[in-house]
Amino acid sequence: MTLDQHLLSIILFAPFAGAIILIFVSGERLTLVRTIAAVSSFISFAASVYLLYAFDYGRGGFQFLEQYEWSKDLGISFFLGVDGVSVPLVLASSLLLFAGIFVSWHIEDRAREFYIFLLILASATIGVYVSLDLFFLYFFYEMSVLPMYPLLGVWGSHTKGYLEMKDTAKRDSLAFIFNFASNSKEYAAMKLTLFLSAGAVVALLGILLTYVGTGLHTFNLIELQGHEQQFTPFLRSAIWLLLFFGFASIAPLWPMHSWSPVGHAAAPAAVSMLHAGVLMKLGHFSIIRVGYWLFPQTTKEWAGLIAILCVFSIIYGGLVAFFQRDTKYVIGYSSSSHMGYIFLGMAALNMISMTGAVLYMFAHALATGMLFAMAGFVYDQTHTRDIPSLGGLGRKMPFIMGAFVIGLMASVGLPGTVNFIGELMVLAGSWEPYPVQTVIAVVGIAITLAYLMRMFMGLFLGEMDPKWAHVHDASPIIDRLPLLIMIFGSLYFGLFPTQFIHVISSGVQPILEQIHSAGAVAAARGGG
Amino acid sequence: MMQEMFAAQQIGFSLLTLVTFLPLAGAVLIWAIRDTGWAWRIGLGVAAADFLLSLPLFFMFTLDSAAMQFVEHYSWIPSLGISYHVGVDGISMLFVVLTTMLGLLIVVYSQGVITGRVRGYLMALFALQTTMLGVFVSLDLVLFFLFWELMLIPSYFMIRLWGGEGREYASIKYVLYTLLGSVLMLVGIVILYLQHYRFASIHHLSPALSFDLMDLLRTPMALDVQMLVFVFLFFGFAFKTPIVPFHTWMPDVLLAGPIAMSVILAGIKLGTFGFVRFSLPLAPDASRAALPVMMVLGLIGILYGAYIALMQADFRKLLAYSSISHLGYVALGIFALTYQGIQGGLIQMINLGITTAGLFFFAGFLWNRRQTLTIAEFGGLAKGMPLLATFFLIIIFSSIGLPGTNGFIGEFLILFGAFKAHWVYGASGVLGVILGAAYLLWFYERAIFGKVTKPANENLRDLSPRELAIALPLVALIFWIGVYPSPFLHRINGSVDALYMRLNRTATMAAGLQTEAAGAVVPPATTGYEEPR
Amino acid sequence: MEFTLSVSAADLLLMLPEFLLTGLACLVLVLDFSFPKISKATLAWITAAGLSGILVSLVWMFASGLQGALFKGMFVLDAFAVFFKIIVVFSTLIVLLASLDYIKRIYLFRGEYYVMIMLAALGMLFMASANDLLSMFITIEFSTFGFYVLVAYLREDDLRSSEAGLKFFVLSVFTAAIMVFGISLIYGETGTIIFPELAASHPVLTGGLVIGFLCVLVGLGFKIGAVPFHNWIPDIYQGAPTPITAYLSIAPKAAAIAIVLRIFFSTFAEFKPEWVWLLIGMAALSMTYGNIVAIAQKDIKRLLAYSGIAQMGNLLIGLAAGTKMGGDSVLFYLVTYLVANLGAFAVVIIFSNLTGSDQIDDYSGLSRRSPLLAAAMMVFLLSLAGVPPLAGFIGKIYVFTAAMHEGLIALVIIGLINIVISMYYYLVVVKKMYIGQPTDHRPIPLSVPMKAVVYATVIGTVALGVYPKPFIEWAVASTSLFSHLIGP
Amino acid sequence: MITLTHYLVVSTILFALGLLGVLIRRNFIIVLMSVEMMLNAANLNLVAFSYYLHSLTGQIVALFVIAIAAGEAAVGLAIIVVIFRGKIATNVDQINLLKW
Amino acid sequence: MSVVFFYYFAAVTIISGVLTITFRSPVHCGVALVTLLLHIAGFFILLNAEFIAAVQVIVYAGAILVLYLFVIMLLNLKTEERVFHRRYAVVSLLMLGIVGQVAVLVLRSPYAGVPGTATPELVLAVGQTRAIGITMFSDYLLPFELIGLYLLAAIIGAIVLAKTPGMQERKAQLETVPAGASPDGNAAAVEPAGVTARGDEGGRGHR
Repeated sequence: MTLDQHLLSIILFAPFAGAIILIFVSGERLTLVRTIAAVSSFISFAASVYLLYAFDYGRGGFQFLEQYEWSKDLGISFFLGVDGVSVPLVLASSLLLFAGIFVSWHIEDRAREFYIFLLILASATIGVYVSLDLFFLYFFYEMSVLPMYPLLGVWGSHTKGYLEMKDTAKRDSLAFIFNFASNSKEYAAMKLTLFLSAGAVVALLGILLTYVGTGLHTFNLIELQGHEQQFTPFLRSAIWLLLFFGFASIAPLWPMHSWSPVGHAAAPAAVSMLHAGVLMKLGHFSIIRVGYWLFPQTTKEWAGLIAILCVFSIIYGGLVAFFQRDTKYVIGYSSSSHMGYIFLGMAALNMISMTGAVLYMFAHALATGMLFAMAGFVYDQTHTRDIPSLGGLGRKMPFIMGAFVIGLMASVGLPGTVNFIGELMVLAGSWEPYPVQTVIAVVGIAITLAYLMRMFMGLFLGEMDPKWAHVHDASPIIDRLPLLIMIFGSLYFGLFPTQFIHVISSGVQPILEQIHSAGAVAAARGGG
Repeated sequence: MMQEMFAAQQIGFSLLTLVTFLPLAGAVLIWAIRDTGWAWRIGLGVAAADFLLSLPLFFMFTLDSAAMQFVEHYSWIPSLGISYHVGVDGISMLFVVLTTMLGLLIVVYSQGVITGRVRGYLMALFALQTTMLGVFVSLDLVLFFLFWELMLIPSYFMIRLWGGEGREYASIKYVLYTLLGSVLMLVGIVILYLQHYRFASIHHLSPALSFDLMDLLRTPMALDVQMLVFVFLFFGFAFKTPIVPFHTWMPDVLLAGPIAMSVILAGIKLGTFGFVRFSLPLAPDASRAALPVMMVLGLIGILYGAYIALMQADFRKLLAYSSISHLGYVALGIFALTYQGIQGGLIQMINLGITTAGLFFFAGFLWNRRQTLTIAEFGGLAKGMPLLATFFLIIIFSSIGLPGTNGFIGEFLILFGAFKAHWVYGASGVLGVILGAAYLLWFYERAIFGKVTKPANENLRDLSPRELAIALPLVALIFWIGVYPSPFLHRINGSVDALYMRLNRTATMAAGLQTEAAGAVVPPATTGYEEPR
Repeated sequence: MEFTLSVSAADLLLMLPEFLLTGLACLVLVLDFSFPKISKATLAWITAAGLSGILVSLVWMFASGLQGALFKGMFVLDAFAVFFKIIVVFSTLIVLLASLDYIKRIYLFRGEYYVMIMLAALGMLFMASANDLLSMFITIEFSTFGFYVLVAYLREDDLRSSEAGLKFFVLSVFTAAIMVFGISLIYGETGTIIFPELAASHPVLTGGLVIGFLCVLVGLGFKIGAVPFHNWIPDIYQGAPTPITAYLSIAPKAAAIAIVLRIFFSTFAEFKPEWVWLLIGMAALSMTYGNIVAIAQKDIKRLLAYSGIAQMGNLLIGLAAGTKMGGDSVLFYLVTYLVANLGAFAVVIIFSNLTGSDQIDDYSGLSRRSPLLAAAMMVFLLSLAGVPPLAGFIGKIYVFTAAMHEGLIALVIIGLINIVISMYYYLVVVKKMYIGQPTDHRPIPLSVPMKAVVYATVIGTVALGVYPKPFIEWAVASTSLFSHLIGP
Repeated sequence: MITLTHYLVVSTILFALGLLGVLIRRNFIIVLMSVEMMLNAANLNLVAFSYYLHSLTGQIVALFVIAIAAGEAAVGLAIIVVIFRGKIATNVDQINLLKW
Repeated sequence: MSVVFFYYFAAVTIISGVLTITFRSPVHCGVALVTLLLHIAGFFILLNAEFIAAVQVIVYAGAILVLYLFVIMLLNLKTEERVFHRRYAVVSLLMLGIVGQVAVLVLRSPYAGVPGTATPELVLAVGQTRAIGITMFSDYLLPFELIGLYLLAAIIGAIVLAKTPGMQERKAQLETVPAGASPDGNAAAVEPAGVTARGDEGGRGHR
């Protein structure tokens, strides 16, 4: 079973190898460039589909382990492995990458560089999901942030507010950090990178404190586990909060979200897909993988905080999304709103909600991927994302309209899509500990529908401006394939989520056992 | 109510699945076909086939039985306790047949009316039909919720794309209101699910995780949990019904949507069905506790709807408010929680499916002729269109509840049940009957009788054969139920009986269970829950 | 009072690289004088070949584990010294290759250019082995001396160059005077100037010693370019010929670090609780000042200058840890800084060779003119910023980890904040290169040596980030002389 | 009896004067002279220590310092000449191509 | 006797030091410095370091200072109106405070270093110059060699910097500079030296 032994390496390095090959390919040969990108991402995709079915959920735990010594002096090893939590995310990443390659098929300006960055972005994301070494987790985490910068900056587009801004002096001033609506693509990119890097270094501080505090001289997540009691209560709370807020900034949790819609708006379609689909989940995933896994008791103590913040995320994101004119802003805010559900599921700390949260991560990846792909497609055709100036495109692009409905359904979490299952499980799990938050979250669903419907109507229904007479529907293969894959994934796993649920719960279970037993142990200690 | 008769024994094949998904298959077929003419033909064929297929449900139904019949049960998502579980009992069976029938009639009606985007229209219609049938036959709450929610999509498109003036607003309002209600309902479902889980894991019942109505019915619940469940389910159904404070979408949609959509929304009482199907049996104690509130809401609905209807100058608006009024009746009947009340409520739902739908069809006929429904625009139609006037009158009589028509049976039973609950409810309800007679007859008098005042009304065609084909079955049914209701009553009696028993017995049963469990395993439900694992 | 020379011929093997380099310098000088017709490129290639040979000899020395001390311990050769010598020679070689095109600007004394570079390198080789205050002072002055000339090498052609040379000279002499004063005080307090004897005498911390120590630190801090001794850096970087700037940004700093490590970690290790605060202060100030001021820069060389100040601050974090691991991290960090910084300067050299400009604005659209250069520059800058999978990331993590082990959390936090700040101005350059539109669409040609330099540094930067194991092990092996220090 | 402290006082004063000279004078050549003063302060220290500590090291160091000073003077003045050739200025303030 | 000399040397040294940094004319400064250097040599003699004293007179006063004066004359430096930095006045006062602190610290230090074996008697027995020579060429051979190399570099450096180009080199300059500036042969982009003052804008944030 050599394939199984190296399965994760294949998934991780196939896109990366594609990027390296692309470096040596002439940028002039567009078809070759695209093919290489597509093939390398397909290898990764196929392998991760295989991973889903080859994962032995009966056994649970970490599987497909690969470990290589990397630096003994720092206690770092290149240690790959997946558990139930990472499998769906790996699949989502490689799927979105594969879809993203096709979505961005028509890029011609420096396409080679674009694909290189895109592949690096995706493989770094996968790297986080499969790393069992804290160092490499951070390594890939930070590595996944940086390609966003050129991807947004070069192939992105200015936001509407920016283009309308008359005062050119204000346009590119340093105040961009505090400017949430009208950034040029350069500054959107800059803001995104800086915010995420800032979050990352906060988390890094937590990681280093953990590393030093255990005194084990290792970054191995499995070995680090179970040493929570070595820390004083203050220190472990501090570490947990550092990790939490550090990682949550990419998620993005409510007070730290401002980079995200701007970033989404500026990004090209494929990047938005990957960004909203999988990059943002790095936050949740890393919180689970590091915060929950290493500090179960502290997690239990602070879970309430997550539950409070996530409500703000949901409602704030939803309401702001409702008032946006820019399609990508709508989807961007909707994403940040939906991230709140995942946090809610994570806060509840029980089997069903955690499983639901992870499933929702996968689901959201597909749903938002679809929406961004289509928003990008419309933008490519019309060169505007301004909802009021669009309209009536449904007649010109029936396929896109149909697909949009499904994307909308998925995003809202209507039954039949995998989002519904995830949402249902999150609600089922979080009702008991956080009934109020659950009800608010449920109202958030209705808000989601409101703004997505508004956008849908604005784009596809109503009167069509004659200047859009030239637009056309998605071309049969290249444009439709990614959408069809995502639609298929969303519906298929919505109707038959059993495999996923088994896999995820096998991964969630040990984490929760830690959390609940840690509390018991501490209680016993306190009592004794 | 807990027994099940499997389709395999009763009829030998998966009839319900077939009935439910045949329209969807038809929609797919229509999508595949590019030709409009063929689309109509196929649409008609599918609708007819679906109706015919549903007839065995009616005729082969085991009478006076509370059991679920034609049941199919397959595991679907075992890890969450979700299964594909469909079946009909006395409560739901008639709705299935009604839906397929109205579906057929709507196709017949639409063929003459809809000209643009025909394929899309038929697809939306069929998709809608499947989801509605699904709502009626689902015995698994997630399955039910799936159909319930998916209904929004085709409904939206029906209203948005084939509606009239104000459709943008109406469509989004409809979808949002309904979705808001149903997501809250989802919370109720989740509570039920968790309650079952707790109960099952303490008593080591299998399956521990279940959204199955049958399983949930077995789960005893304390009153406060029931209240929660009831409240959350209430939102879902009340928005859909609509019960009065949640009704504002209804006039907009009925006015702006296409006739077909109005027929469906006014004719197929999903919300009140939901109350009978889920709220009452699942939260019987809470239902009893909520009786005064619900009755008052029902009465407000009756009187408010009727009063507003009286002042309407537009026929469709009038119909919309009369619908609200009628739904108040149904609520009044159901929440009287008496045998007759529930029976009457159910039969009245069927009746409304015939009469209100009929009224809307007629509104459609008039619209097709004049492109307006302002009452003042009409007058003296009886002269030129005797057939239309006659059939119209019959349906209006039915709607008023004249003896001999089906409306009488329903209203009588409802009022009887309401009186049994408290005489005040009954007495107030009667007031609504009078108002109802007033606004309908006044309308009829203004529109159909009298002199022809507008030249446009002079040379209107009488009912065409197609329209006759719609009107005749409706009128036939009106008289059938009005004169000889027992086939219908026999089909619903078993279930109503069981429901009534449950509503009254569970008081003691739950009390018993609580005392039994109080000392032993089950902690008081007020202390919340354990971690579900 | 007898004349005894306790050095045998065999012992002189320890000074092999120094001998070779001296010989090479003389050879080139003589060739240049003797054969006026000789092509300057030939001289350059001879120098490069010679330096490669010296590099090989150093690697051999490392591999063979050769070590020993000469001249009463004033010259030591150990793995630690070899490490720094390798860095010095390697950077000299790279700078030499990178100068090949640049030097065509100079019409006078091209041959001497190589000789001066080699003499400066020679001073630094001795610096790496210096084990007493006198050798330290002389070697520092020696190497700095080479740089006075090199910085001012453009003479009247570019007055900025001679002006930079003058500034460098004045400041350097000034700090040298302070350092000598410090040396005199230390000598007065302890009666010796040789490091091991100093350490063995277990001095008490008297006022004279403190002042002497601080004075010496001024001299060393000046060489490293850490705040508050950073003043010279931006001007001199901007004014000096770019290859010399590159050289200046690496080699003397590395050599000075070697001495700093010897002084802090061996000689005055006993006073760690006292000097650690100095280093913490210097580290924090350097990082913060360097990064914040760098934001406003419009000239790429000035930007790199300030970034260099900040980088030294990062490096001082590892020093402040004051442990063996801290030492390892410093050495490793130095390697990562070396490749990335040299690479960045190589790009600057290539660019200014063609355009004559160092303005960041002129880098606009570089990725369209030369994808290779732009990509390489991005790699270097991101490595300096500390982004995985590049060398700088590992270096930073290493340094932070070492400091964390010593509980210097506040310092690490400052370092982490500074990563974010630094990312901004590095990304601004990346932005210009990738997002901006070029004003001039001519592609940028690359000569073979420059290509070699760029490729070598890119590969080095990536390799150090992806597979740093051998380099970490090298660093760890090189600091074995600090294994007495408590800590991991 | 002249003690070590006497010499230290003189050398410290010299050193301070040199420092002051470097800081306040505008003329490069005088700045260099001030530096020479500082070096001499150090030398005085070294020789005094050498005398009182009975070790020759100090004297040797002082010798080397003188040698270094000689070399530096040579090259420093050369640079000044270059500057002077290009631009008539020997003042710190006047040299401002690069921000001082 | 030596006490008298000491105080004489001290007084002259300090006075000439003050004069060095206060005289307006560089030439006067140079003369004051020479005075200072010669009196330092006097100290050296008091300290039994005749060799150093000799070197001090020969190298410092004789060579270095002459070089200074030579350059001053060569460049024909004039006395300037404004001699001091205004902006450094405050800094200097501050510095003086610090230096005062330092001085106190330095002067109160014990200087109880490990005494060596070269007592004045012993040195005088061997002969001061000889003792220095032996020490320098045995123990301090390495710095000596280094100084040798250093001076070599100094020679080359001074030549490189100061030599004026001959006719031939000027020609070479005219030929090579444009080509050198743009190796690919494109239009020369090297700006004239005097104009390349664009760095000024870049210097923001400095000080």
